[in-house]
Amino acid sequence: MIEARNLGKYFGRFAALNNLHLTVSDGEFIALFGKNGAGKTTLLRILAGLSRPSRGELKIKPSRQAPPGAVRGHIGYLSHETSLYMDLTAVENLRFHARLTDVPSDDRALAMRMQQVGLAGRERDPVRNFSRGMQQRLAIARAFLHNPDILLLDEPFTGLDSSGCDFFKSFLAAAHADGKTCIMAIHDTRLGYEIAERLVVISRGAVALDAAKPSLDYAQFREKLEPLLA
Amino acid sequence: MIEARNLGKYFGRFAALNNLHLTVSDGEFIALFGKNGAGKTTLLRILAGLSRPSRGELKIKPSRQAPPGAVRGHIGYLSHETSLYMDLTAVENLRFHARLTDVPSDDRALAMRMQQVGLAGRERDPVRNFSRGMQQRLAIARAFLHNPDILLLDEPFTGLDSSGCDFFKSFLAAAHADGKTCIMAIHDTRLGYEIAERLVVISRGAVALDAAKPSLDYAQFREKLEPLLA
Amino acid sequence: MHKIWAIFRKDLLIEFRTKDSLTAMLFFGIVVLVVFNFALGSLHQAVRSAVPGVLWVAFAFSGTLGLNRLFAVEKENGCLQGLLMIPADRGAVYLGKMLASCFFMLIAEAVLFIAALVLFNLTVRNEIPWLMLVFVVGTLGFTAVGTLLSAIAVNTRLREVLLPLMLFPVILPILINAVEATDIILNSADYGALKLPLTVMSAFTIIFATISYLLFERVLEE
Amino acid sequence: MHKIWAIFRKDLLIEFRTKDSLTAMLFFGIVVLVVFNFALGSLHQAVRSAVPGVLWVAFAFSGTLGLNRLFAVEKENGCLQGLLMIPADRGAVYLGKMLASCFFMLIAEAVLFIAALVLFNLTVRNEIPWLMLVFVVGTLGFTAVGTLLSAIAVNTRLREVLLPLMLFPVILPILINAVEATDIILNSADYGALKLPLTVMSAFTIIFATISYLLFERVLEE
Amino acid sequence: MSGKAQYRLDILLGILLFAGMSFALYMALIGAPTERTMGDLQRIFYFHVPAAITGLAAFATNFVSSLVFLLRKNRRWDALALASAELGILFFCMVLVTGPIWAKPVWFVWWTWSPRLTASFILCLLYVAYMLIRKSYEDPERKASVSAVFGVIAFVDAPLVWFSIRWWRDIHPSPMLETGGLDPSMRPAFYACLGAFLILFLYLLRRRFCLETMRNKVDGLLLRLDEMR
Ligand code: HEM
Ligand SMILES: Nc1ncnc2c1ncn2[C@@H]1O[C@H](COP(=O)(O)OP(=O)(O)OP(=O)(O)O)[C@@H](O)[C@H]1O
Ligand SMILES: Nc1ncnc2c1ncn2[C@@H]1O[C@H](COP(=O)(O)OP(=O)(O)OP(=O)(O)O)[C@@H](O)[C@H]1O
Ligand SMILES: [Mg+2]
Ligand SMILES: [Mg+2]
Repeated sequence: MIEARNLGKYFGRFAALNNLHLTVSDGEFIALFGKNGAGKTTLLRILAGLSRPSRGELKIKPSRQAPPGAVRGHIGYLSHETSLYMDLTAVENLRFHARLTDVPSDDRALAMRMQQVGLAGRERDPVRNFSRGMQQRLAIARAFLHNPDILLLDEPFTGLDSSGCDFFKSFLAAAHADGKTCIMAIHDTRLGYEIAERLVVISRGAVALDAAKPSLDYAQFREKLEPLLA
Repeated sequence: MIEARNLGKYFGRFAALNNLHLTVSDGEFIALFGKNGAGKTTLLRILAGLSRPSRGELKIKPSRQAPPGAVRGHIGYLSHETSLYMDLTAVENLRFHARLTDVPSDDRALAMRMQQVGLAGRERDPVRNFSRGMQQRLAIARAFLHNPDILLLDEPFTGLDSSGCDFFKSFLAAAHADGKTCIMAIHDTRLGYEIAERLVVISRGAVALDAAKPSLDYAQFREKLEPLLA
Repeated sequence: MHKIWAIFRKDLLIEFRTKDSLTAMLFFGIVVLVVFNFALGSLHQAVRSAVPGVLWVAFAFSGTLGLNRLFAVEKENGCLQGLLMIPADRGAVYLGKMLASCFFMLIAEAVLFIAALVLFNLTVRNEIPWLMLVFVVGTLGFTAVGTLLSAIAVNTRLREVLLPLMLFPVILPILINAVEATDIILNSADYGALKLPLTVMSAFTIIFATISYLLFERVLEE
Repeated sequence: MHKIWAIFRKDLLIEFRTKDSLTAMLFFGIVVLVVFNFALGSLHQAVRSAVPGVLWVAFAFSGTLGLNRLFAVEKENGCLQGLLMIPADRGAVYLGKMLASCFFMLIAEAVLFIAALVLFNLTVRNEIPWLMLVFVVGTLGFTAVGTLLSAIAVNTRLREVLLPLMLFPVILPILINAVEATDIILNSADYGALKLPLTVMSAFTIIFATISYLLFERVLEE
Repeated sequence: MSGKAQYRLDILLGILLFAGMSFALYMALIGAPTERTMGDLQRIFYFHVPAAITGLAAFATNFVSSLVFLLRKNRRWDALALASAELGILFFCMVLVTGPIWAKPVWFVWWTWSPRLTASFILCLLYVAYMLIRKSYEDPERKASVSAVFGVIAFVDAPLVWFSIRWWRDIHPSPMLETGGLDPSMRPAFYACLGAFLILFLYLLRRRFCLETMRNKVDGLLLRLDEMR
């Protein structure tokens, strides 16, 4: 369960988040919408524990029982940046992350991951030579290698081609079916509506709309969304 | 007019482009599709004159008469990277680029540009503090500040929110109506089909499909595209 | 424990691929040595007494460069943020990074020391184990606090300037004692006198390492 | 012409914001001076004759750092690629960058020179215009070829190492003559003897600048 | 403390400071006997040494408040740390100015790299670095915790300044206060000056601390204003 109460994040005098409330139960799939600069990334970074809120309270309880402090191992965060070492090969990047998160790091397991994100055959290429979409694919493999309970996704479809998108959609569906919690910032309204089951719109650092999908059909949602994005 | 004949680009033994032919007349609007790693970015970089083809021939004639060597001033290239100086403010970045391309660099003209891309009021913020979408907006303003004849666009919609997308679509439509040549790499099939008038698919570094939009409806196009992206 | 090891191995691997830090460290270190050699070339009797100082200046220089590099690598694609999310004490990141920088620095020191032997026409034999001891303790102290300060510096705009600006004053007690100890070994061979500088160095190293280990987490959170 | 100026002003503005390069240049330069001061502290008579060499080593060090910085800025977001697309001779980029690095280096040199006066207990008065002449010519030569080589280095993985590795050997003729000229000014005051080193320096500078200007375009294309 | 009590305390401290300073000046410049070999030059002593001691006290204050900040996370301690670091630099600058003025006629050089002098210089540098860190972080929370970490580390170096003098031979004289070498006739003037410097330190510390907390308050209020809009 994630419970954020009264979150505020200030950069100097600029409030990127402002009195934000959000409660997420286990297994929910949330799409975060909001215009550029609304505060989505800031929120996700705080949820990931990478940034400390200037104000307010944040509680995260993973579904499985975890020793205190190991909460981090239950969170997977895919950010704007890929977190990949450019001078290591693809498989070396994965192996490193596997070691750090205590999951099998043998070649076979990693080759399977590479295969899964459609990079089979490029295992031994340094990441520096990858095209943008290939880097994003690898970043996805890395971020969720350790099978986390909570998936934080910041515009995960960036740079993916259509087969990549298809793969990733099915990946998310599987994760959701598996009872994982997903929070995903996304700009593509249609896609976000299609995938998620709860729709949250951030505007000026606060939650401006928070609705379950069944309560709104797509046309209604667009209508409500429009003024919030203008 | 752009004429690329038999282009090849090799990185070591890896062929990113391989025998690629492409002729573009003035005023055409081309959408480049292709899976991750197909060679779209490599092609655009060569067209922009930033990378030299390993093989083949490339001729670019701008529509207006230009002194030789000034061809570059007629090309605008929006790449994966933003080409923005992180430590300068938004307006300083624009002013610098305006000076280099001999367009008016007074505050009023630049403020208008900022307004156009929806960044009014953030003129004096250093780019480092911008969110991803805001950086992309500024990158767009910068890349086409000098009103080029040929627009090369590499996934230009990345990170834009829906109002940003709308703005940019109308920007492209206006440019097209104005007789500019546009070549745009894009993954969103529907969006690319909607905007462009000629559809080119790159596969393994060569043109695998090259069709005018009127000759194919969307369903047909998807059908043809599918095997090329798999 | 194996996480510390994983971080260390990763840095080694990157270095093996790019040869970046080590070349930089050696280059600047050797420049310092050569320049001194030029400057002191004509004054033979003075050389031997200047060597310890020169040596440690070269070490400190190249060490600072190495530390900067080792954290710059983490900054490139937001890799540090990936590291911060691992399910372990963040102290493991500290220890891994410290181990790596210590390792690089010791390699650089070995090469620089040999270069100094050649350049300044010195011969050593029995002194070697003592020198190794001093080098290791000094390097541990240097990297113990250096790793923490790099982590502070890497998050600022002034990154590459701030590190030496913070590190050199802080590290001075260790550096001075290291020079003193090296001087004793090379020039007086009165190993009994080593006790004081070695004790001071070790004390500082332990204090710095403890403080840094405890405070590392504080420095990285945003 | 105004494009050169625009590039120059942009670099100045960034520097004004971050104070990055100049602080780094001054810091490393002063470290070199202080270290020498330590090493030479006890040998008073020798100091004055060593000063020109020490001074130019400090200049070269800090200049290399400055050049590295000035091109690292362009690399961050692919800014260099933006610069390469401007509708003008790419030589303008070369000249703008060269002007900027020359400017930073001259400022650093002025400060370092004053620091050297204090540290080495020197006094100068009539020598100043002559020194300025030598500094300016030497710096022009240094940056003329340095800018080209930075542009080469910035596209490689070994960036920060490659630059000094290429630059120092190439720049040696200018450096040696600059030291010579400075030595004449500070220690013999026989201004007639200045002609030879100054001529050599100017000749090298002109040759380097011409070649670099012409080759710059080739270096930047991939 | 209420605002009024604060104000009274300030006034009281101000008066105390004025009286103390006047007395100390009188004692140092007129009251104390003239030294035999150095003459009036020796009177620098009454400024040089108290400034050094007060500076160290300021750095110690910085250390303690940094430590408490790390434990308690209360921004007031950060303000205190900042105030004391600035004052420490100020007082050490006094040492670094009076020292050379004294050194030129006595040792015939402005500066040498003796351990004591080097250590004083380095200590000053450490806190300049501390200020630089504060300048290069924008986020106030991070600024506070990072600089507190550095404050702790910096003070680990401070003992070196005091003890360096015992470990190496030094041109700089031993602290005669500890060895009891100070002539009894000079003691009253010395203690008067030391007292005056300490009061000055406390006074400035209070003012700077208040200024900083007020700044924090104003920032908070401005934020609230923004929120209400
Ligand atoms: C923590 C820093 C310092 C402390 C605690 C300190 C303390 C003292 C004390 C206690 C004395 C009186 C000793 C005596 O008269 O026998 C003294 C004298 C003196 N100090 Fe310092 N000092 C410090 C830094 C400096 C610095 C930076 C200089 C700079 C040059 C300096 C220059 C002198 C000189 C010239 C004398 C007089 C020496 C003499 O009597 O021959 N001191 N200092
Ligand atoms: N380090 C920073 N310093 C100052 N302001 C910042 C900083 N980081 C973010 N901001 C500001 O906070 C606001 C929110 O940024 P954030 O990155 O969370 O937006 P976002 O919703 O992710 O936008 P996008 O859709 O463009 O990615 C923006 O206005 C941005 O300018
Ligand atoms: N500098 C390089 N060195 C080696 N290989 C490279 C280099 N740059 C690109 N490549 C390879 O060339 C191929 C084409 O890359 P390119 O960036 O053109 O793909 P793309 O079509 O733009 O893909 P995406 O949709 O992911 O952006 C990729 O397989 C990539 O690995
Ligand atoms: Mg974002
Ligand atoms: Mg691409």
